[in-house]
Amino acid sequence: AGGLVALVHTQAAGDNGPVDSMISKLKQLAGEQGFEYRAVYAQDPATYETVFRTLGDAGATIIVSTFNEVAEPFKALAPSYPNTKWIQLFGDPIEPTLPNVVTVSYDYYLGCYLSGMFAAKVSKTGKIGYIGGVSLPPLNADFNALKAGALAVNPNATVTAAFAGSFQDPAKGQEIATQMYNDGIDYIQTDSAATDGGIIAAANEKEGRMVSAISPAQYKLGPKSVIALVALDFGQSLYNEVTKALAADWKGGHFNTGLGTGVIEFVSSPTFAEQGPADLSGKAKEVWADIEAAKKGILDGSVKVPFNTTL
Amino acid sequence: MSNIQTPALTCQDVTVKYGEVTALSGVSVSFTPGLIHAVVGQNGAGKTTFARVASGLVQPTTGAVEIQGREIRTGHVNDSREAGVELVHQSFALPPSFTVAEAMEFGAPGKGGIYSRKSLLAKWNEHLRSLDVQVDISRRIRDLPVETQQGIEIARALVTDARVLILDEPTAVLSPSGIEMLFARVRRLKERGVTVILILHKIREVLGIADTVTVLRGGKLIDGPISCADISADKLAGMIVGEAARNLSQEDRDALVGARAAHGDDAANAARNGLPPVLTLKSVSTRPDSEGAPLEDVDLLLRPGEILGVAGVEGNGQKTLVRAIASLADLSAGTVTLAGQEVSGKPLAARRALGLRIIPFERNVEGLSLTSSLWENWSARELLQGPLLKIVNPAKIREFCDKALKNWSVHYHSSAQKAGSLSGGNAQKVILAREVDPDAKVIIAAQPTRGLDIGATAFVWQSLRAARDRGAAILLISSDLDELFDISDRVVVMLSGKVAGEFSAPYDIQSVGAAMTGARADMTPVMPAMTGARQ
Amino acid sequence: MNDIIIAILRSGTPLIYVTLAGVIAQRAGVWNLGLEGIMIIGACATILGIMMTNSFVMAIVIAMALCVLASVLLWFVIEKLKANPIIAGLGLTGLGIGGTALAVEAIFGSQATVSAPFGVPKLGPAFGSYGVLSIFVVAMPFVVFGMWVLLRRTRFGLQLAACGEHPFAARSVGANPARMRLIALAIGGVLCAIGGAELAGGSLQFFAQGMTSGRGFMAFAAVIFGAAHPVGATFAALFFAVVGALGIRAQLMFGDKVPHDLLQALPYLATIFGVWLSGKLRGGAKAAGTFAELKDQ
Amino acid sequence: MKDRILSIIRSLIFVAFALVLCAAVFQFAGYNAPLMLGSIADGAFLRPGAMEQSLRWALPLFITAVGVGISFRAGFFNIGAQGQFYVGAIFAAFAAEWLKGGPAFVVIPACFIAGMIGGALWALWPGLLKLRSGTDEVITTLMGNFLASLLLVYVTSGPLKDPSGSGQQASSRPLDAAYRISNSLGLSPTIIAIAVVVGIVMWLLVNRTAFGVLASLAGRNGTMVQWQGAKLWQLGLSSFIISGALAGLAGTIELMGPNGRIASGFLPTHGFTAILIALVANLSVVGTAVVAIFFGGLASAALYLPIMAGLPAAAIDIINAAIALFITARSNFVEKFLRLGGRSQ
Ligand SMILES: Nc1ncnc2c1ncn2[C@@H]1O[C@H](COP(=O)(O)OP(=O)(O)OP(=O)(O)O)[C@@H](O)[C@H]1O
Ligand SMILES: Nc1ncnc2c1ncn2[C@@H]1O[C@H](COP(=O)(O)OP(=O)(O)OP(=O)(O)O)[C@@H](O)[C@H]1O
Ligand SMILES: [Mg+2]
Ligand SMILES: [Mg+2]
Repeated sequence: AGGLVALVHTQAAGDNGPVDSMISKLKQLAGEQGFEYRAVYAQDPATYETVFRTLGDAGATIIVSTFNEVAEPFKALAPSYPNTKWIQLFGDPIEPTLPNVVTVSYDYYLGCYLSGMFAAKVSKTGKIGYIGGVSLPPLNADFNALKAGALAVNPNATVTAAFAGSFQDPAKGQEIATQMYNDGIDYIQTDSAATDGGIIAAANEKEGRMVSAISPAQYKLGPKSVIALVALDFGQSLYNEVTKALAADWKGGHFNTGLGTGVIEFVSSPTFAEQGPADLSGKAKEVWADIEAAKKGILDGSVKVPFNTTL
Repeated sequence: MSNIQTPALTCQDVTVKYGEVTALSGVSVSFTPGLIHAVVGQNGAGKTTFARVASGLVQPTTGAVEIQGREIRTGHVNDSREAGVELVHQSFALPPSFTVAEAMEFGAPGKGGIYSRKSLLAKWNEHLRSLDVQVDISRRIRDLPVETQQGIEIARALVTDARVLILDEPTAVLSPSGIEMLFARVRRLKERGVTVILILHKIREVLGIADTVTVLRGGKLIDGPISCADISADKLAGMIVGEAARNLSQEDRDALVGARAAHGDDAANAARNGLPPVLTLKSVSTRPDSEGAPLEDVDLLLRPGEILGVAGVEGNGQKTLVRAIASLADLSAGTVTLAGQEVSGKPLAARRALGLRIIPFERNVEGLSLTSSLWENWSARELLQGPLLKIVNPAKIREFCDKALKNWSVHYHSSAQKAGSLSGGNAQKVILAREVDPDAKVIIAAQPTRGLDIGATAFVWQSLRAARDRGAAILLISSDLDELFDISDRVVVMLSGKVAGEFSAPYDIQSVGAAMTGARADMTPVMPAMTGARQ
Repeated sequence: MNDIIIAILRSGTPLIYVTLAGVIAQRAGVWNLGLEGIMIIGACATILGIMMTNSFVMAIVIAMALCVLASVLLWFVIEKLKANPIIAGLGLTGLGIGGTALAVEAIFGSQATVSAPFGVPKLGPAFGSYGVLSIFVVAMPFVVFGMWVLLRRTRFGLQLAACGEHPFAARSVGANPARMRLIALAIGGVLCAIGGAELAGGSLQFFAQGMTSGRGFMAFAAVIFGAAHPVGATFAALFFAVVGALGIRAQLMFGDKVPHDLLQALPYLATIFGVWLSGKLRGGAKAAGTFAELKDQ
Repeated sequence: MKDRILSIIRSLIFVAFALVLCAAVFQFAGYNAPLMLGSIADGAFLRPGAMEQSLRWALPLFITAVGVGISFRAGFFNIGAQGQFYVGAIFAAFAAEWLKGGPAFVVIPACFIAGMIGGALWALWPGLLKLRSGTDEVITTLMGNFLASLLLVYVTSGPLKDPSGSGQQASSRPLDAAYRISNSLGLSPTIIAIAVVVGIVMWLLVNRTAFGVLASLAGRNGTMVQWQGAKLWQLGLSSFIISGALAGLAGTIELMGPNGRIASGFLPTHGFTAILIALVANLSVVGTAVVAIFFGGLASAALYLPIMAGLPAAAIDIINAAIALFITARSNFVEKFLRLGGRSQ
């Protein structure tokens, strides 16, 4: 072991989800394996390359970063720093592959598809909401999948999207969610990092309002409202990839991960099952078998989920 | 004057330094209670500084102030106010957005609790009425004419039971009738036992109202308080101006001390009458706007080589007249012709290119940018005459500026200094240096000597006469009838936006005065008083 | 209808408190661009305070103390060190946002949202659907009224305005502009603390990094929009809350037909329209001319 | 001259004071303060390549800040540099997209013109609103920033979206190498030349043309220049347009230089930093250059610090903020100190 492992996260910490879990897993792994680590927040796409270059110059052994936005700098820099191992979580494969770059693709939208199906089954009104941070392509894809899932179950369902304009504005999230719930929407899929907190707070205000969030850390924010998660365990993924990269026989390439691998999962909340309104938790239990079946269908290819990044 | 009385105000060895500048040096003076005292001196002599020291606004570098025999902490306004000293500022200190009532209230002593708009109106209406200030109390300060603003300042200063009232150049902004009303007010205050200290420039005013006079020059006390009964106008002028007194022409000296100037060079008048007019206003009317009475059907003719005076009670369209000539007011009818060209629709830039020059009413707002350097202020006119992207060389401009300012004997350190740091007289000279150039064909001079000391006033007059003698035409708008009569070749009177009469020398003050008040019977009683300022 | 009123009150209240802080500073002659930073300090301190002391009163007192301290720092830098108020204000904003993040990180070892067991006291079920409103929402109209009285109906308010508009005039009646600004900023600190507390504790009960999300700047815009009048600026802030809510409504109604980015732009467009209109009503370009050169003499 | 040196020394003293203050706070919070101070110096100026990096950030900031200075001089508190910067970059990106395949000597200038027009347009409407109806420019330009960010999101995830891979990037297609004016390090003779030209032209405009003198006079007292015959709207609108065009130019440089594309939310604090620079420099062009280099260094150090000193992102914010808080301070104790006992008032 030894050396410097750096995580460059392009979303702010404090999201109770992916970023926070990556940081804590990195800390944990650093403790286990005894390397030095850095968690660097790169907010601005214009600075990614400089940050990576500085890390390369500082002799980082492993650089982990997230999302497609870092693909260009990775492609540009990896060849110049052959001794550094580059890991891109949630990214498309790089063609042609580079020997010191690993890309890991995620299919979060598949989880959203399942959430849409589930929503259409548990919703009493048939009205489903989606709140994203900013209308970016991956989020648009999530919404489209959610909608497709819901319509697959109930062609009369309505799925409404709104964007808070920020990933860090819980008060806005609460305001949007409140309007949605007042409109009769009773199930909201969140997709907005720290803004999620406000959505859950809005759901907590009346019984029967449901939210599907992203991380188990959010259960405690809404024990009676967070009914499910489209879980995205970035932290575990980071843990796995960095552990592999620390081993001797590591090679560059591309991995698909996602539904079925434990990194992305649509899960129902055990807390909700205990504390949530009885009718809803009962209903959730009742329909879960259908969701499992659909998941199988997706994995074996019999269920096709469209991927569409425009709204 | 008896010696047993404790002085109302005593300054002991007061020195004030602003950085390098010594504004007052070792001034010791004391004022007998219950009298009207005048303080005179040239621009920059330290009069305002003296007033501010007395009222606690300026902390003297050394020295002590006693009020009614009690020494007060210097540099504390509240202490001075409690001791009974109130100051009315030279450029009024009332927040422009305040209503009259608010402007009265904000300076009242004590904490004052919560008021309602009604209670405020009632309270201050009463107070203002008791002081004869006629004003709609719910109007905003910025919308009021200067006379009214001054009335409010004085009324504000009198909300406490002031024992010593200092008025810093109160007459500078007033019309003759306004001055007379002010003096009447001051005399009433004196009767009530208030000690009034008036800072004045005009000798005839000093001798007309004050019991004693104190002269400052260059921050030093020259003499005083001297009883006004014991001093002649000539002597006083000499004391104020000092060495420079010798440079004054007899004509100016007479004018300054209040003697009537000789007029009526008929030959010159006849010669002028043959020349084509350089500025003509033909039945000009303007659209009403927020900035003063609109013009109604004004005809005006200005020939090269003459000074045409415009008299009138302030607020009768003089401002609009200037703005109409400058194209800053919208004409609803009529034409303006300048140097033979009709310019009615043309912007000011085009008019200036034809030789129009303006010394505007508001020296510190319209005339100068106080926070800009002298050379920038000075060069604005010329820069605007060329294309905007013309390459200029500031070093050269500053050189020319220095030369021009020297020519006009402006006292300043460097052309990079801010215009706001000049005294009033020097500031006015900067404007003159800019506006009175060899290419000037028509010079509109609006209140050009307001607030200037006697030396500077004489200087302005000389400059305007010199420009006239060069062949320029000058439109002189002034509220000072003496000034108008002394240097104008003709005088027109404005009333309610119309030209109400035209006069030529020798002027009959009674008929000019009658034209100024016109049909307004309510103003007539003031008439005889308008000449009262003149000895 | 109730729902709409509640929603507007909730989103408008934090903004209004901070706007009032901006109003009082503006009248005293300070362009306070530090509002955002002071507000987030209030938000953070309230939540952490509740977590640590388990008492709302203690928490809000701590928040107010810290916000007043931040305001005084701004005052010191502007008034005593003669710094440019705009830059210093922006600096204070950065200090607030960074400082709260660092404090959370230092205390909890992560920047994740920190939740408090309870927030600002609510009206309670006795008030029906209005029961979810916090006491600060209820207090808001009274505070606005109080500020209006203080600024528009007392001699103190007049002197404060004089300090902003014409410091020399203020000095010449014995008011001390520096001290008045200190008082104004301190009062503003208290108001920002309440605004922050309401944002974090009014209905959310947690603190998240950067959760003020520009509300301090919107408050500043409301001050300008409302011409530094306490009631006018309050309505400007309410206007922002209303157009914000309408923007959401537009997304929910037309999101499938019109691009979301355009719909999200509606509040900003409405604001521009509002300011344009109010400028027109106030007399156009002429009235916009300020007393720029009316400096202390 | 003496005054200028004095004011630079004064700023430096207060910057040092701010840094020491931060260091003390961080030391107290358990970070390594001496390492932090060392890393700032390293990151900004000392480590190899640091000067290049500092300049890379400084030059676009300088260009925007000079523009900001122009409108501030003319008396308009135009805080819309960020929006103008974005719209400039967006216009240039559209131009590049439409002209794709054309010869570089056509495409590059066309992009620059498009970028400057974009920035100018984004300044034009607040300018018109201000000058025609007195609409407060502080609010309109602030709103303009929000609108421009939304527009950037829209174009980078809509019309200009890079379709490569699964199309999940909110950014425009990378520019062809032929159209780039620098590599990704962001410093090239072209960019330096542009900055120098802008610097010289703007310096001339401000200090050596009638426009420069009159615009700043108008900024301080519009009434007075009006009485001198100036058309205020002409001066005002030109300053809005110039400042917008310069911000747009900076946006174009970022697009065609270091970034090679525009991405949603890129350089989100560019405009505010530029305003800061302009104000700290007291709106002088030469001063802006000096201060921009200082802030460029700071930007460069801010990217270096978290890596070398292990400081969290929040700490970087705090350092920047503390510097902003104190950099314009002008307490006269500094002068007193410098004059060593000489009396000053
Ligand atoms: N705040 C200041 N800073 C620097 N110098 C000043 C200041 N105020 C006044 N001075 C200078 O002090 C001197 C006296 O000024 P003061 O205003 O007292 O003159 P004054 O007699 O009232 O003149 P005026 O007749 O023009 O009103 C002048 O040289 C003036 O320039
Ligand atoms: N410090 C200040 N900063 C900015 N503008 C100010 C300030 N003080 C006053 N104003 C301006 O003064 C104007 C009048 O304000 P004021 O509070 O007197 O309004 P009002 O209508 O008289 O209020 P009210 O009905 O409460 O008496 C406002 O429109 C505002 O533009
Ligand atoms: Mg004076
Ligand atoms: Mg009022």
